[in-house]
Amino acid sequence: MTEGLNAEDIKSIISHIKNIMDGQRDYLIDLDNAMGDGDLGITMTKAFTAANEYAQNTAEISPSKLLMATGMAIAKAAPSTMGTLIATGFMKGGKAIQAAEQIGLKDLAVFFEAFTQGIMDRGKSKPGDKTIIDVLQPITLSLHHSAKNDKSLSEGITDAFYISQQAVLDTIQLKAQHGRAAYYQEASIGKQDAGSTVGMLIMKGLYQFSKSNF
Amino acid sequence: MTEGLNAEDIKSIISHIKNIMDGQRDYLIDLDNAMGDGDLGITMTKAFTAANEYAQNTAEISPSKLLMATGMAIAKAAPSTMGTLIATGFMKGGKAIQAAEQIGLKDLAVFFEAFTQGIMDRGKSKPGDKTIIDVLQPITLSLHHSAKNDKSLSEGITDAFYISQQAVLDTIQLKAQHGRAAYYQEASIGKQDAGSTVGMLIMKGLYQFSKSNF
Amino acid sequence: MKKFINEPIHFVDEMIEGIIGAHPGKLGYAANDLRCIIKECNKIKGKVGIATGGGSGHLPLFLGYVGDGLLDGCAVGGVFQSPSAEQMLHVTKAIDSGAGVLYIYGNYGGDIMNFDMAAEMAEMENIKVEQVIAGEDVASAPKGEERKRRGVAGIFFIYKIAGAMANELATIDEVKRVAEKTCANVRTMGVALTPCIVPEAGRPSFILGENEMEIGMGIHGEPGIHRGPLKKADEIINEILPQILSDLPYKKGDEVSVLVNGLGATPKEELYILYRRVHHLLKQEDISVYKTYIGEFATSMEMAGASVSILKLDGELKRLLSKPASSPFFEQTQL
Amino acid sequence: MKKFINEPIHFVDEMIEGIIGAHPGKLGYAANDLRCIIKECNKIKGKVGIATGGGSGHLPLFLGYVGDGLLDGCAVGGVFQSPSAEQMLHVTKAIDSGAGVLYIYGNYGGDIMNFDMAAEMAEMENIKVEQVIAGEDVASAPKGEERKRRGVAGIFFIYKIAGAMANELATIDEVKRVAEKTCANVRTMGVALTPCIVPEAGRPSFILGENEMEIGMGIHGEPGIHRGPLKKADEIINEILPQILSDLPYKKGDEVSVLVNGLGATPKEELYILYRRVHHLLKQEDISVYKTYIGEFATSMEMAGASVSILKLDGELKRLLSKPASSPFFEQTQL
Ligand SMILES: Nc1ncnc2c1ncn2[C@@H]1O[C@H](COP(=O)(O)OP(=O)(O)O)[C@@H](O)[C@H]1O
Ligand SMILES: Nc1ncnc2c1ncn2[C@@H]1O[C@H](COP(=O)(O)OP(=O)(O)O)[C@@H](O)[C@H]1O
Ligand SMILES: [Mg+2]
Ligand SMILES: [Mg+2]
Ligand SMILES: [Mg+2]
Ligand SMILES: [Mg+2]
Repeated sequence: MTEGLNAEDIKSIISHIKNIMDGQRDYLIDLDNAMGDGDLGITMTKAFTAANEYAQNTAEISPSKLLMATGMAIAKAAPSTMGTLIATGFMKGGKAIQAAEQIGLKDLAVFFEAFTQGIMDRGKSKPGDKTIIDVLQPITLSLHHSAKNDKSLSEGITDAFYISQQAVLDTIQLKAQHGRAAYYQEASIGKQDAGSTVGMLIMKGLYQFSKSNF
Repeated sequence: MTEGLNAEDIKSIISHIKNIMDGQRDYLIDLDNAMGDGDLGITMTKAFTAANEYAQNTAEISPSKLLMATGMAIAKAAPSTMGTLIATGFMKGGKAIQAAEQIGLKDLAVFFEAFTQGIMDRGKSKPGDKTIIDVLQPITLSLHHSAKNDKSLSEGITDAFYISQQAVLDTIQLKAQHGRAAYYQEASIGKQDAGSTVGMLIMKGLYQFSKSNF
Repeated sequence: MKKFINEPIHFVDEMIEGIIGAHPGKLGYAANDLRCIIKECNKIKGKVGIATGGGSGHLPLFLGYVGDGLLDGCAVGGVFQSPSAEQMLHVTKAIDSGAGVLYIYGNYGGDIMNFDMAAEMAEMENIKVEQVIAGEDVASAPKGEERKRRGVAGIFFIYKIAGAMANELATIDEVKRVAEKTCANVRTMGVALTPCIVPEAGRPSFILGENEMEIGMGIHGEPGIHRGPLKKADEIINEILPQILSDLPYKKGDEVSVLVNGLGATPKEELYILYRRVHHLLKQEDISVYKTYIGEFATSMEMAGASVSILKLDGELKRLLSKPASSPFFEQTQL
Repeated sequence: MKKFINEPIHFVDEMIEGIIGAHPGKLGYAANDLRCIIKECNKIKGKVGIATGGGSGHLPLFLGYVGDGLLDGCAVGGVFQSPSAEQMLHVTKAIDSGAGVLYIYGNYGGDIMNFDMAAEMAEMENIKVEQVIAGEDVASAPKGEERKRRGVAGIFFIYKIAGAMANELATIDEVKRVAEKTCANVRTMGVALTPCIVPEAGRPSFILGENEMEIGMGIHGEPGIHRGPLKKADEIINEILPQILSDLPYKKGDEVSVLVNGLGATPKEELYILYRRVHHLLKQEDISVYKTYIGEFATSMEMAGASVSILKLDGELKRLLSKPASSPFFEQTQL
């Protein structure tokens, strides 16, 4: 299996994610408004506009460096909670990738694992806290599982995306432990976590790319 | 003609004026709102409540001193433009009265003349400036005229009251030169002067007293 | 009416109780009347006393400027109402140290008459009184009729400069002279965005449409120059600043102090956005700015809006403006 | 949206341009980025640098406390948004004089993460960084969970006291110690009456009924303890002050400083009416007030509302609180 993602593919994925965030801007605002300050749609479009701008203008061919620099672009453009967490995720995830020019399913799993761990370290959060972690962790597990079972890259991405969709819904029953949503305490139960939705939309960017390219 | 007003009569007149101001509170507010700050109904009820309180509780039998002290009570209770002007009027008017215990038509004319002059001095205003002067001056002239023609006190008061009613309407066509209304410049033409209305209502107090006592 | 109040009729007295309670050793009152505010300190023999007075609802005006290097006393009226002549007299007697008392107040009918009466009464008690009436709102009367103009935020400069002069133990004529010079050198123009509510009235005294502003409106809602749709911050300054500048006129090479005053609800962020444009335009006109004051100096309770005041400086005014001053509402160290 | 603004997206940068233009020689910026505000002065060798940062829309928070005896720098975010770690790093590098830099900021997720990142980056550049996170809003988390509490107006006290300590060339550990002591000794609770509008959003982030208030609401509209009909000023204080006092708890014989903070649109008159009741209740509890601060110290643009903060003093805190301080937004002479 020679299937893999090179720097150009990653740039294309980032552009997919940007388009998705633009389209879901108001949805994210509404989700964040329910238990936050309603800026998530604004910051995520800012974050991925900056990411895309960087990505489309760089000559970088190392996926690792490309992903780390994407994180830095996001940190600068969108220093909100979610912006900073995602920036950290890209930086840590990119750093963890060993592959030189092309990344496979195993690398992708490693990327998401480090992405998740980076956010947990930065946010002092853990699974079950009703955060983006509750989507990122199932994604990571699914990718590792697919890699171990020698699934194709596109299969692995598809499975992870479906799982992320379910994981978002699973956040509804959780009680928020971090950020503004935590002030709602018991009242946070029954509402979908806004940040988790962002995690799913990132995965959706990969899925859309994979659908149209493999 | 022995008809005259003693201290008890004056106290009764003040209580008439107080009741009139209470009844016309909202009307005065509306008039003042059109080109001012709308406080006239509030300050005039305050002014004459204080005047009445003083008058009903004093043993003063000198009309001159009673009227002056009434002015001082008003100055303290209602230091707005109109409150201060009327206070000045009572003080100057009272001071001008020579009669010891009983005041006749001539004295009343002298009272209003000094009342008017006191306000003109204090307010640096003159007839035609669209102020209370434009009611007080016709009242003064009418009272002097009646006194000269030996009319009865009650006839003199009735004439002066009718004239004051007309004088209020005559202020409509004038252009305001003082106070907040002056900021409206040309736009003040066509609106009745609020302060002049107060002048007429004071005269109405005398008229009501005279109707029910003579 | 979303206000933190108890009974509306107690609004003023409870406010003063709060102020006196909050600033012990700084502010006290005379004649057993909370509305006769005086500076709590030993009188300085030979120092001219400076008194002001006016309606409530304009904090830090008027009583907020009673302090060191500023005013010595203030008679406090009801909301938007003049205090009484008697109260002014109490303040006058309490602050006179033999050098006379200067009244500085805004050009409003009720205040003028009461201060006039107070001055007459004070003179009967052998206190020398002089008066300076502030009126610098260019929107309130055309050039040539300056004496009809309303006094608004620019009165702050008069307090500051007269207070500094009095602190140097100047004679009452000298203090009056610099106060009048300041009056002559300051111009103001404002914009209102929303009305305010007098607690006892309980409803706004005027209405502005959802997207309307009034250029030149007075601090009690007196009519301005024109009402129209809300414009951008820069456009508003483009409209009002030239009217201020051409009135004095302020000229190329002049040195000025600028006061951008918030009327109450307008946040400091917006005042600085307005100042930004003032700064640019003054630079274009080659007028240099010695010192800025940006914040709330004369308000109308919760009215949204702002005014710009410009004071033209000369050596003397600049020196006096630079002096330290200190009250519970205003602090300035030597510039 | 009745605001003095130009394009909403330029709100923050134009505001900063206005501030920098208005206060030359006082405030400047680092790294050619207007949002990296630093004190304009010669660095004092051996003085700990103090930096803060946070979203815009809270003036005088945060950058308004950059000044003598206060903070040395501030990273400025978008409205209600954290500044970036990179901007914090720029400020850190610009203000470090070799004695290390202390970060003092409010307990909000975005700020914490970015300051953490900035601290890691600064340490890579061999700058010693320590952090103190302010969180004193008793309405935001129950006793026992103090670390979850939001930081609101009480942060002013931390700035003031840490700034005074740093001015004495204390070590970073000493400055951190008094900052943490201040944190531990201050409690705040607030009431919101109206929302504010984030310029880029253009509409209020929450709605309160015509006659409603929310006790305990945060300065970005975070939920409070309960929403109900607007009460009288005294009743509101009767409700919130005991919750503050019992939390620390403050006890008979304690000496405190009281901060009554306006959230933006609430006039000073009303803050003093609130203070009046605080004063009475503290007297009843035999708690003495050393110094009051009443005005706007931490706002939410044009939000109407207020908060009360109480700082329990000991000899050291009192001495540090009494020191002079001076910024374009805050002046205090030696008490
Ligand atoms: N400490 C944390 N660790 C991980 N995720 C977090 C943490 N705090 C908040 N989040 C996530 O961030 C989302 C909110 O992001 P954002 O709107 O940027 O926050 P804010 O506007 O409060 O800065 C939440 O829905 C949650 O998924
Ligand atoms: N200088 C003046 N001389 C005489 N009357 C005046 C003068 N200025 C105002 N007035 C009268 O006062 C009235 C307004 O009184 P009032 O409502 O008390 O004023 P304000 O509320 O502005 O203090 C006007 O209608 C006018 O009749
Ligand atoms: Mg948010
Ligand atoms: Mg009136
Ligand atoms: Mg205000
Ligand atoms: Mg304000």
